[in-house]
Amino acid sequence: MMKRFSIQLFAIISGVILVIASAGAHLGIIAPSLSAVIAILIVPVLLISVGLLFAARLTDGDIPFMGY
Amino acid sequence: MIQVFDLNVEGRELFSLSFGDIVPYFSVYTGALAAFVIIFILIAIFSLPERQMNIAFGGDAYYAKEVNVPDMRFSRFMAIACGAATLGAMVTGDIFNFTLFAVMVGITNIGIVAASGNKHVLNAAFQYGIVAMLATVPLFGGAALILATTGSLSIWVLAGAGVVPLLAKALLVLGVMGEGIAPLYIGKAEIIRAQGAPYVLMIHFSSLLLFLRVIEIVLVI
Amino acid sequence: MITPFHIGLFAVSLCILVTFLSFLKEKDDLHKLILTDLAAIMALFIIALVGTDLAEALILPGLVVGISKLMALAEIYLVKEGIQQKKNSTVLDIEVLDTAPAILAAILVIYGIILSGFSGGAVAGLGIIFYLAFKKHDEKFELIETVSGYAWVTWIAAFFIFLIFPSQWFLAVMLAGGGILLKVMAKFSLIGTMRGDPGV
Amino acid sequence: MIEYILAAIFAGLLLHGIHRKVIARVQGRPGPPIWQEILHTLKFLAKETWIPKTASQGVYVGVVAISIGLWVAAFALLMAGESLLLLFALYVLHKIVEHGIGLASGSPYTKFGAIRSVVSAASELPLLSSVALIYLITGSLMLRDIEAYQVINGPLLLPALPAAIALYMVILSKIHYGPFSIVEAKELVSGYWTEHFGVWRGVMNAAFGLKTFVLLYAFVMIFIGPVGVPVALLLVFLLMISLSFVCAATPMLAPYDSVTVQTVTTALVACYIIYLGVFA
Repeated sequence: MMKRFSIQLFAIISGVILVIASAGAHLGIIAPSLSAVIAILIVPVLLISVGLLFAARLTDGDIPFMGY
Repeated sequence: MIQVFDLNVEGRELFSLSFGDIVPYFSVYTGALAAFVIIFILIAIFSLPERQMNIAFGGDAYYAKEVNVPDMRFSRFMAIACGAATLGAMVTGDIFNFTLFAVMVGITNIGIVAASGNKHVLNAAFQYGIVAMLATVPLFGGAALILATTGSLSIWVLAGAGVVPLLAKALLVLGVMGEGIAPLYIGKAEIIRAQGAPYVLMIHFSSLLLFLRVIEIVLVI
Repeated sequence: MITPFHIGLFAVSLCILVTFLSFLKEKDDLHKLILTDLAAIMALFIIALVGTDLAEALILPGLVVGISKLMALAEIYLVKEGIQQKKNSTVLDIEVLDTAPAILAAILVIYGIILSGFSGGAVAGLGIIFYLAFKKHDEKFELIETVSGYAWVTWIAAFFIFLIFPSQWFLAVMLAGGGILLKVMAKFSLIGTMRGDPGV
Repeated sequence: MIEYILAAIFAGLLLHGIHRKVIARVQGRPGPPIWQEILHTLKFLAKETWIPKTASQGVYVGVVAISIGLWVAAFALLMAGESLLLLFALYVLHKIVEHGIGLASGSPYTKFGAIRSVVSAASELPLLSSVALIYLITGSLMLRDIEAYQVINGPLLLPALPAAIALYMVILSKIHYGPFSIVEAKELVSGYWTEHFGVWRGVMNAAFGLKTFVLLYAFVMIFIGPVGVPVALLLVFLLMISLSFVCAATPMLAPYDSVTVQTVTTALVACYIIYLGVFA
């Protein structure tokens, strides 16, 4: 059960991690390659959770299984 | 002496472990491939198989095929084994080990579809298996030719020396294409009737990754 | 310069050509299956031609994967063609077969354990073949497989001891000897169970 | 990193919109506005989202995540000037994404799309031959080395013209509404992504926008050389328009014709490579 709250949490955490990673790479704190790896792993999480957040108005954050 | 990573083919060295002259190594290239394989092994472990929709001929009716649990378990085991064999092929630094892993991928590919009781699928798997069996000849032949002409099978040692005959490289590529099922999909698409997305997907996945690794090997040695 | 290697390579290429041509001609699935074994053997021939210690070490894994693939294919062929008829097994019914095997088997197994190692396993295995082949009883494949698996693990563990703690070589030798004894025995005893049980 | 990725997704989606607009204008239709694909993506994100009961859940969701991860990786690789071989690998792995999306849902339409995607595996081979040709000319597969080579010796476009044509074919075979896009032909509804809707569709739209941008930008990087970002973006734009003209003017090929054309291209480039290797 993915409720709206946990989706918000996912979206915010992944967004913050990504921003920190990019900022760190720009400031020279984090190696650019590490920043790239973080981006590869976290961007899907961010996009999917942001998308689900958009859609949460309709389903209250649930991903129900529907079918035949 | 030229090293693998002086060749500017596959990126920086991430890791290498020396066992005598056989050196398993991760470059950016093989490391990325190995990481991808691990992701797919996880998907094969945790994902439930799809339930295929079938259309009843002569009407509008359709139904979902039932998933037989013991068969599903067998397919899953084989898919995981296939992933492990692919991972081995990505990591190994020895050409003969690579060919062995390729053959293992071939065996597990047959295993994945063998669990399906469907006659068409079994027929396709059988024909595919025969091609895969024949492909061991160019695979082992290529490795043996490399051993005979250079006296070594280590990618690390052979890298950049340019002593491997073109014939051996061609045989390796031919063998991998025979072991991978993907080219045969075109002729034998019935294999898609077998149960389960993660498992049949694994067949395709392993053959593509073997192909990617053999290109790296052929460019490096 | 023509070396023996080149002559051999030429001969093998000729054989491979024959094998592949035979595939073009052959239409029957069973015949194709048998021909694939020929192809796999040809692959091993090319490796064998190299004729070094390394090549010798490569033949065994090559053979193993070849055979396992052949077995998988054969299994698929059986299912595909529906060849799984039930047949009652018949065993010779003579008085001496009931009494002698147990004694012979006991002697052989004890002698095998004394010998230990590979040859000991062979002798003890022979004893178990006698027992299983002539005594009517249920097959216990699972038991044999389990024993065989543990034996293999012991063997591998012994090698690790050799590599990591060379000072404990005696323990490793004993473990490896015991492991290989059990392993060979289990493998041999499988032959004794081959008497055409239903489903084969 | 993230700001570049989002900008690239935006640019890629805009390129898709321009693509549709140009096709429409060539065919004498008004066409959608050029930001249509961006709106499309946002619209899909706000739609109701669920997972079909017949689907293999892990694959169904995982493959969407993999598709975006894959092209983010390709984008990061372009920025770092890493190996061209790895870009080729990621491009080939995109085939897994198509195949996985097609197989995941259990629907026959997507399954046909997946099988067609495998049939058109021949579309990867032109890229391999162009990679080989570039390696032969520059002696390195690192994108930064290729750029350095072009700074000294001028753009690779002319010396490696067959490779450029092959890569152009590769991009053409991945673009929507193209002559080779048999995997999403309309007789299969939407091809392999018929059953992905809502958020999944939106995220995949974003991934495919990123894919278009990465492929076009890679073309400019490999064959024109380092020209600075504004000029490179202009060249990407021009390249996209030329692709749109091709897409507008050609009908979609039948699956086997499509595979034949791609295989013949590969064979021609391979012949050129052998010619270079032997005579040059």
